[in-house]
Amino acid sequence: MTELVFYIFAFLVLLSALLAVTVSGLVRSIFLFFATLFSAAGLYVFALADFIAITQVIVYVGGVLVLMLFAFMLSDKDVLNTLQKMQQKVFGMQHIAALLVAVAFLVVLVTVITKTDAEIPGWMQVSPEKFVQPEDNTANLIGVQVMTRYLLPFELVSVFLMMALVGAAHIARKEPRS
Amino acid sequence: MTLDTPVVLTDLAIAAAILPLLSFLVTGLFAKPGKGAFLAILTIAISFILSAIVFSQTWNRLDIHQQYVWFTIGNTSFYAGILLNNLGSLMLLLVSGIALLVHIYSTAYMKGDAYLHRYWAHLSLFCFSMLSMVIADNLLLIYIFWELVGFSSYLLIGFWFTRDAAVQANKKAFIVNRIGDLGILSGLMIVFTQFGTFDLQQLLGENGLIINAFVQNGEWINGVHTMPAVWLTVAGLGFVLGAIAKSAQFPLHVWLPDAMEGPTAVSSLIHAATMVAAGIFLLARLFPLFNDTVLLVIAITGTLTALMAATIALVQNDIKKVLAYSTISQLGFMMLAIGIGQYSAAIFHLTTHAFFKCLLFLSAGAVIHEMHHVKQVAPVDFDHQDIRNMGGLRKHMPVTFIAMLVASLALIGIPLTSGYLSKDAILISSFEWAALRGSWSKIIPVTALITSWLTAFYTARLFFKVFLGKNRWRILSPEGHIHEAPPAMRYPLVILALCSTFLIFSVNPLLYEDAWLLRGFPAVESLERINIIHTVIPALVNLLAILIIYFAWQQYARRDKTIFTNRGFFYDFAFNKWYIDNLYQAAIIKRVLNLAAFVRGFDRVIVDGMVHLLAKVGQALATLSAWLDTYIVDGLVNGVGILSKSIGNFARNMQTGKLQHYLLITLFIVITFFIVTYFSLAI
Amino acid sequence: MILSVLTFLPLLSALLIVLLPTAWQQRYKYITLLTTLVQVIISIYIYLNFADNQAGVTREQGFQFVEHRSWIGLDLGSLGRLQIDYFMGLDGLSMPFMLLTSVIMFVAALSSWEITRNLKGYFALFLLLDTAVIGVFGALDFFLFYIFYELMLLPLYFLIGMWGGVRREYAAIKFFLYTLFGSVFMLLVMIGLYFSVNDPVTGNHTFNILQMMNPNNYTDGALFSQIANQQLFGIPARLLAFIILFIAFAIKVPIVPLHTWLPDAHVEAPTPVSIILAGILLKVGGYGIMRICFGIFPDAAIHSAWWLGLIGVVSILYGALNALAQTDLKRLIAYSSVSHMGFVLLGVASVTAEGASGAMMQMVSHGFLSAMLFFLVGVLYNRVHNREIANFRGLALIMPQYTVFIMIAFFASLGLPGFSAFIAEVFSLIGAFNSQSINGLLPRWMAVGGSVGILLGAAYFLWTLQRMFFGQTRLWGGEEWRTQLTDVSVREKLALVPMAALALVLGVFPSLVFDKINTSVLEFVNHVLNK
Amino acid sequence: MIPFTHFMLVGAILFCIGLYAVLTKRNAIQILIGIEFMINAAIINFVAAGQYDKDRMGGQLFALFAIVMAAAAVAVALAIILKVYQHYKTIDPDKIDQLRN
Repeated sequence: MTELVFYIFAFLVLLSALLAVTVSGLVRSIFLFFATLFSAAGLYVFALADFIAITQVIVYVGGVLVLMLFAFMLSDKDVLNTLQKMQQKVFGMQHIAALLVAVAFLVVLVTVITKTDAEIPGWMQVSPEKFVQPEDNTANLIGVQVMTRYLLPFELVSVFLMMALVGAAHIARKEPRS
Repeated sequence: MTLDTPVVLTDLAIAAAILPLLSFLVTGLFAKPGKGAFLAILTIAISFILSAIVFSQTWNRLDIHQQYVWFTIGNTSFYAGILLNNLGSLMLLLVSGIALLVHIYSTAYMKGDAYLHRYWAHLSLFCFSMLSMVIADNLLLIYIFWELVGFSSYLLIGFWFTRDAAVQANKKAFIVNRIGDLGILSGLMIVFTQFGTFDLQQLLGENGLIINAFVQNGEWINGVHTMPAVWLTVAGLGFVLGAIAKSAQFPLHVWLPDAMEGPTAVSSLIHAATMVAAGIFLLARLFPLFNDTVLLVIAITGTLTALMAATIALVQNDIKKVLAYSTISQLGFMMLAIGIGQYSAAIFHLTTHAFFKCLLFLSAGAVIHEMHHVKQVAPVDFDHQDIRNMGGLRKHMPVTFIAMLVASLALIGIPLTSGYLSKDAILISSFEWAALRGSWSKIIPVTALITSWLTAFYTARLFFKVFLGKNRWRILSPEGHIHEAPPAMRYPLVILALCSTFLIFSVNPLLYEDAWLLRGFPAVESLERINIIHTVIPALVNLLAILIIYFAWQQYARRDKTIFTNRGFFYDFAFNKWYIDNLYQAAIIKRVLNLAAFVRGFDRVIVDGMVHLLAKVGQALATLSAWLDTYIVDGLVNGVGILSKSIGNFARNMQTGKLQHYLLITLFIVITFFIVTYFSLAI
Repeated sequence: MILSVLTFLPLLSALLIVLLPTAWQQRYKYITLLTTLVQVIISIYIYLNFADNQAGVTREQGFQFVEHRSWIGLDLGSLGRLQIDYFMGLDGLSMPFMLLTSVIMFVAALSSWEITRNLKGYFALFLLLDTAVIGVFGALDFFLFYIFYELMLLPLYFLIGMWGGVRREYAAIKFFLYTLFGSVFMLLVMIGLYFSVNDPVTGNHTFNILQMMNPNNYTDGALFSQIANQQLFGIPARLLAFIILFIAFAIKVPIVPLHTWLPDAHVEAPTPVSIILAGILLKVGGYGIMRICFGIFPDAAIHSAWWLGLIGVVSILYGALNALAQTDLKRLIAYSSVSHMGFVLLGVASVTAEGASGAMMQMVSHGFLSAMLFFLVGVLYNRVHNREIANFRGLALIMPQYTVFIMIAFFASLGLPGFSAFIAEVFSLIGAFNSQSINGLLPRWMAVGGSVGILLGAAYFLWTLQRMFFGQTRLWGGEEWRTQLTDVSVREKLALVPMAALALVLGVFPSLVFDKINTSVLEFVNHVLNK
Repeated sequence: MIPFTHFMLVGAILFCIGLYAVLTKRNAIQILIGIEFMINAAIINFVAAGQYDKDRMGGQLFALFAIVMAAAAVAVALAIILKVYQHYKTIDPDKIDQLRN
């Protein structure tokens, strides 16, 4: 029964992603994007990564999406209009080429994935006891690891995040009219 | 060295002919405007003296023939030379004599003209051409000078070149004469082909080639060459055509009346006395060449022309036109004389006619001269040559009046004048000629007879209208005064008047056969003398002529109104010159011009069109082959180039500066790489 | 040697002009004038030293001022030796043209004063043309002849195409294509002849024109051998070759219906080029017909004489009628050229001494007269840049001397006795008429028909004279023209007087020409008639 | 338990959808969305693989880092997009081709 829910989520991810790239209208595509991220968070739960799923919802849905919406909703009206009016050509040469490349890429990936199916990496099978179990407290585990093994990357990411946000704010700052 | 040695005589004759050329060259090249009279008169005077000497030494003596090689073509040499026989030396004297008088007359008549030097030069050129023609010893030379005479006449008719009528007239004269020249040229070609020479003496002399040639079985044989006999006739007709054109005979007479646009002195010299006589002269020269057919043609042409011109002269009002038509008519008489084989009579009439017609014209010139002065002071413009505007000039111009009287009587052919002698010679001969032939041939002498009466009438009309009756010009120009002509004009009139009497031609004023001139030429066709004709005809002619003159005097001198109306078919027909000009205009000139226009169009559209079509076809073929070359032949070559170029383009197009392109291509390569690796691994 | 000097002197001058700096371009015309003057002097020397008792035409011994050197002697192994000679010489048929060319070139140089653009190119091409024309008349080797013949085209094309009138490109290309069309086929015949003829001395094939005239020099069974009588496309090969060569030269003459390049070329060409075209180029055609066509293929010439005569008569009448209808003075004169050159053909086709002499005389005479006529048109055109007959009237009043010259030219052209054209036309016609009796080639009516051309000639010239020169002065351009239309200048007189004088002198003393050419003409006639 | 392969398949498809969006979209924001899809596809794989490593929790942690950095990237990207718009008055990357020529 739980598997069925996974496939529903998987289906939702793919459907909303597809719609997000095909629908016209930026706002709609952003909300479909949100649906995709939300569904993906559901998928994480089935990978026993509840903390990541929460983070996904908070950072992406709560952060990125809002940032996106706010980014142009707070901008000039004509920016919005321009963004809204963007029309897509459906049957351009480039679309077909892109579609072909995307499909070919998918075929490549699927081929690779199905090939590796038979022999899952050895380290996955070495010790099933080291697998994360549904009853484990992943937040605890992550917290321990962040504070110990991944402390430096964590700090770096923090600094990086701050730099990025400050930089973004700086770039987006309106030029003083001179 | 005496004067009668042939060499001296020919030299003198050459000098007589060349001197005017000298005058022409000097005057033409160097003379200042208005000058040249002295030299021209001097040269023509010397020419006249030399001619007189030559004439006195050659008349009725052996022919003198002197020639030099002119040029050689193939094995034939062409000579230039002089033939002095009775005909030649007579003409030489006649031409130079009359020319001298006209020259003198011109000094007064042309006085004040701005282009006088041109006049003298052209007049000298004419004298040179005419004098040379009459003494030339071969047909080629005669032809050359014949054309030059036409050319100088062209120049002189168009002397007042600013007048449209004058330049129309001289063009017409030259072109009509050219038609005749074609005839002569054809004759020349035939004679040369048959006999291989142009030399008159070889051809026509005693035992000449022409005389020895004969016609047998329709072939014309001269011992060396043969030719179908029809060419003999054609040759004769060719020369006749030339004579017809030059002597203004029907149907080529149209140029002469128009030629009256030239100065009157010129008209008198060229278009009355000498040049138009050239045709008669030529026929007389070539008389032995003509066969019966040709002679009949000549006779008929002459008669027809005489009648036609006389009828037209009846109704013309321009004093010079009347005289012009009378000239045509008289030339017709001369042609008639030649046609009936009496070329001696023709030459006789030519000589007498030269004097009295010249006199008529010069008198008319004097009248026109005075009338022109009258016109200049007149308040209204009028035609000073129109006889309807003249009248009563007898009292004002007595000398001219008498001169004109003599000339008119000579023209009519009243006894004691020269015209009586020569005209009787022709009339009587024609009756005698007709007597030998069928009854139809009587038409010719009878027509001639009628014509001579018509002559009497129009001459009388002209004379009375000009000199008698009322002074009609007074009405037009109350201020005008008419004087006697100046001396330079008067004396030539007097001399010519004397020459128009019987005195210098015959001791017997009534019998033409006693004329010395007539006896200078052999009678070619001896006619049986019918005595009764010799008395009846002159009597008949003169009696009736006098009656006609009286009638004309009644009509034109005594009252102002005549019984004649300017209406009716015959009047219109004559007044419009038998509609011949109109006919030519419609039937020939227009046709030729239309043909020319058509040919021009043909040339443009068809001939050039063909060329353009060819060019178009060539162009199309070239385009086709260029296409083939570009796409098929070069295609192979270019294929390689195009390939590399398109690869280059392809590579170049990748560098679009568009991120998505780059990405796409990158992925494309990644995938390709993967596939290749995958399959190579799979294998 | 003197012939080579005469031929290549202009080439040297052309080189000189090319090398001189452009800053000196005002002196180019003096160089050209001097060159042509030297040429005239040399030509007069040649004329005076020309022995008139030597026939030439078929035998090398009869030629004078001969230069015969081996030029291209390539050994082709089994094919024998390629024998191309530098073979120049003069006989009665070519000598008059030398003199004519020199005089006309001199006159053309004098009238080149009107050229103002690109003087270097113009005078270089002009002198190149000079060399080519002289070379054509002197060459006795077919190959050499052909080279000079083609060399004429090039400068003419540029001279018309670059210095011409409004439609000059059209005219130039038309002229070029027309002439090239003829000469390309001529090349084929020339090569065919080369392979048919053997030099009896060396045994090689040869381009020697004189040896081509001798039927004994043909290889047995060769294409153009008279004895073998080969056929090409069902036509006797010799007849075909004759026709081809005839067309090539006839285009130059030109004959109807291959004449349409002439009016266009003349109208568009600058005056000096018109003079050269009419004065010399047309004669190249006539000369070629006599020397090459009749000389090498006398049998075919006899065979087609009737047609040639007919073409001549048609050209005479057609040209004259066309001239009558023209409204442009230059076009009128161009068509009169067609008419006058018809007499040449008629005279040559008669194959009589009179006819051939008349034709020669006509070419010389027409050379001077047409040059004079075109020069005169040029004088008028330079003044007001207009040539429409209808636009002028009464010119005699404002340009009396010009009128005198034009009257001389017109009357001389229409065959007034005393001028050369008269003698020429009369003897062409007499020859044509005589032909029936002597050799039975031409019927008599042709001569009579041709003589009508003289009448039409009088008509169109006199009509023009009347319309343009007589009457009260009325000009299309009004007062402005009246001031521009000045009478002839001294330089123009310098060019006109010699031509008028020559036409007159030759008319009065035709023996000046006839004596020099007579032996050759007789030899020519006998050769063609195979006597 | 959901097989690892199924996660990977979902990730692969999502990645290709994102790829397609990146390649075709004329709108920079949509391209950004495409990039986010691809990042998410990667995160799905990280997370799926992370359940086999309880000791270090590498998969989940790197997923966490990726999410954070993606957020930072979006922030910067949006800022750049706005700036570009101000400059060029368009956000079509095809028209912003000053690199070309």
